[in-house]
Amino acid sequence: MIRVRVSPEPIDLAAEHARVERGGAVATFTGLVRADDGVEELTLEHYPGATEAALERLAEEATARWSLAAATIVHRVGAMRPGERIVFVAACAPHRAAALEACAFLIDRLKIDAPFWKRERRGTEARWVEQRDGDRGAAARWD
Amino acid sequence: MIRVRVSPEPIDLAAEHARVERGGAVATFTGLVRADDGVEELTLEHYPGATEAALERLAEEATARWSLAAATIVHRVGAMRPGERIVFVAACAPHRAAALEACAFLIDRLKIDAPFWKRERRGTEARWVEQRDGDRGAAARWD
Amino acid sequence: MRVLYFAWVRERIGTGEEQVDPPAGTATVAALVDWLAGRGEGHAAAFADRTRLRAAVDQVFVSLDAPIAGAREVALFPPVTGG
Amino acid sequence: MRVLYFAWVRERIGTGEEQVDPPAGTATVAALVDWLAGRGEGHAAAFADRTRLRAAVDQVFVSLDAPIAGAREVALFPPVTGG
Repeated sequence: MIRVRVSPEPIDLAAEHARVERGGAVATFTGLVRADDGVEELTLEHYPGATEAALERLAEEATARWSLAAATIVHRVGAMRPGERIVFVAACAPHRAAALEACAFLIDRLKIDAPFWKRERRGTEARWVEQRDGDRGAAARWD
Repeated sequence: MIRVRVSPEPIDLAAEHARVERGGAVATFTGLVRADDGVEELTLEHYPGATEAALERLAEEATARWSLAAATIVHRVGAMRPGERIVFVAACAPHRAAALEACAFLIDRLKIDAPFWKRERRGTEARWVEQRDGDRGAAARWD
Repeated sequence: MRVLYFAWVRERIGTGEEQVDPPAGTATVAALVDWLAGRGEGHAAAFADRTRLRAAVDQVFVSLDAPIAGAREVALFPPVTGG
Repeated sequence: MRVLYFAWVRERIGTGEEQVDPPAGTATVAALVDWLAGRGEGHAAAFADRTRLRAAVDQVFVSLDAPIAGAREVALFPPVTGG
């Protein structure tokens, strides 16, 4: 079962986790707005339509590759504050190795394959976040 | 922040997850009683005192190795039903690679280092679960 | 043809969407970008550094040398930073 | 000395805990197991296959050839299966 959601609503982790519990092992990754680097607000822009399609393809690829019982990708868009959840990905499989690997795959590939852009605001200064070199490397290990 | 809990109470995933959210990245693993292989009840026995000490050492090792902001290990004991949560481990770090690796380490090592024993009941037949060969191999990759 | 802009590409150009009619013979994304860059200062600034520019044709990620024949929607944006 | 049993070791022996006083010269976990195996049929059955037996001395996992000098608590059990 694949679930993809892109929304300005806060991520309901308990509900999303319960939804993906369809086998013996569930692995999740949650990305949060870091509270320790002076950012007061983070805004996520995305490419409506293309984003959802990219996330669907990603969840389908993980499901086929690791025979998942369920895969979920929930990404928040719009403005959020330090400590809030930006993204939640989860993979459910009969055994843990598949769930853990698929979860890492989902977040590594989401970072380079899905059309989202982050803008940070500190006081009156706003800047677009640059892609990290490490993100391409982390995603490439799944090629 | 390290949290270790061994209890017959159901695992409150939302509360446990919120407690561990102290940085940019949280990775979790949840083990569930499989509902698809005829097991009607799973009972977890443990070695009181030694279990908690083993889990504390494990969480401390992960925290030191990956500079975690938080690590949680919650393990249920006693009788449980298909679909219920047996174990929840979580690692929080500034970036995702550390959180994902530490989470996999925690569950791989818990499987061979912590004194828990599983007994499955199908109808009137009960049997103790045998350790899987793969569990030793999965844990050994962290040596 | 519909052209979409995101993030700082959108900010520099001053709009997130334009309907454009590039000259016949505009074969690739790169050629479209060359033509769009001539539409004004904002466009020129947005497209000054092609190494930081990414594209999608009809919502599929492509490289800048990809053809645009028959495309209904081309999107231009910086490297993505989600997750 | 307190001896603890878990899982099918406990079931075969019929109790989870015993206070025992092994003879002087019982130097290792393996020697303790040899001596305990003579206490009855349940003990003998529990300890029949040493390859499936694991131990902890004062709550620290050890191999069967570990010394037990000064130990207050020895636990005997099958390979663990938590998680």
